[in-house]
Amino acid sequence: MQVEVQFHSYFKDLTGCSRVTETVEPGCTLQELRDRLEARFPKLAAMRKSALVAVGVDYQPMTYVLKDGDEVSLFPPVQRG
Amino acid sequence: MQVEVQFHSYFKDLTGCSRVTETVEPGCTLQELRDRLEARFPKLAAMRKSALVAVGVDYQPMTYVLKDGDEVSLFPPVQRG
Amino acid sequence: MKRQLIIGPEPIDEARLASERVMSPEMGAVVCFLGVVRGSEEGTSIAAIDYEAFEKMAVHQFNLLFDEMEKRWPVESVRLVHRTGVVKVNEPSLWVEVIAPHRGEAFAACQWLIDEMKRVVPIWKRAVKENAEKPKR
Amino acid sequence: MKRQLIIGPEPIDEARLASERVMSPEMGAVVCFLGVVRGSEEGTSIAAIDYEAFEKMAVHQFNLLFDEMEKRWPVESVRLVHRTGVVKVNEPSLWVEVIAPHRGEAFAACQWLIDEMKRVVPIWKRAVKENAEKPKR
Repeated sequence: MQVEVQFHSYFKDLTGCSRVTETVEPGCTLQELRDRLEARFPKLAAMRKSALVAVGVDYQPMTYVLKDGDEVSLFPPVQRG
Repeated sequence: MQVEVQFHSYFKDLTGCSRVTETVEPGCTLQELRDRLEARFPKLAAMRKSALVAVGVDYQPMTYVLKDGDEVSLFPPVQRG
Repeated sequence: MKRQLIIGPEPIDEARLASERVMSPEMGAVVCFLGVVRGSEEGTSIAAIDYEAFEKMAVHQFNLLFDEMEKRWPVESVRLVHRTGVVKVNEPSLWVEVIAPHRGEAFAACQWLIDEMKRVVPIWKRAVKENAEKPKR
Repeated sequence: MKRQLIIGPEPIDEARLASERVMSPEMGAVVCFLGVVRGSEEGTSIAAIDYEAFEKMAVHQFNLLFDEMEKRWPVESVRLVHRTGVVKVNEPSLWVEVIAPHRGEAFAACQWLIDEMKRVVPIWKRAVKENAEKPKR
């Protein structure tokens, strides 16, 4: 099944793209997807602690099980100060 | 020597006037003046705990020694809420 | 710190006050407060509030508060308008604006100023009942 | 609770927003906050800030915050405008207004909303240097 992944803010600079489509197995969690993306875009791995992850318009924990057609977003912490 | 005394807000209703002139001895304190005013206007005595007292434009303690020409103001707590 | 203080009977003209705002490029936060006359006071419905100020002392006490505010927070500008006389329900009687570099200090300074004002600045309220004459002074 | 949310590139029109305010006679407090772009960011001087929003999620997250705000405080109305795109130094990028019966709850709700917004609403800042081109996306 396929999920869309969007990058926002300077994560687009880190990956060099704003959106990728990933093919994953049923049962795949956000954590597994993220591991794959970090292998593909090593600069993302350095941001692991601060990165925020959403599915659709909601934040989701790393244990979230992906569904076909999910839109995943990865982005840095939102504006501060 | 003479001091002016002004009443504000509903203290004017309690005393029935907005201003009186009192003749006091040198060395007279705010406390002594207040005792006199409360004897003259008994309804003021009931407000003793909450009343505020200023000389000119500044709050003063009851130990303040009055000077000739002082303008003393007595009034209820200011707006709340 | 810039200060502007108006105590008087004229209605508060928010649009004009906003248009007259001046702030330097180092300022990031503007906090405004409007205190509006509510339709009831201690459970009974009212038509207006009549504000009485001991004006000379009120000006002095506001300035003492501004002095203290300036010591406590890096406020660039404070402007305050307090109406006197009869202010109808739903109209503002108080407008306060505080400008500071960051929002934390702007909020803290603005709230502190209003709290202190209600403690020490000699302005009193008197409810005006519906269909009532203006109360005697 | 009335809600109005605008996320977009248009300049914030404070006067119009103020003129459109609606409040019932039971409300006594209006707190407004303006967040203004400062002339320096981490010590270096800047010309503007470029705001990027993940708009669909930002709208949803703002509405979750409004839901929570309504549970916590007796707020009658919240209105919030956040600019996107390039906002020059000294111009506001954020305008928030909270209306409640009393000032304590209006101040608390407004500050809470801004703090939470900066934590969860996906809008990012990017400094635009002086004499620089608009940054690439």
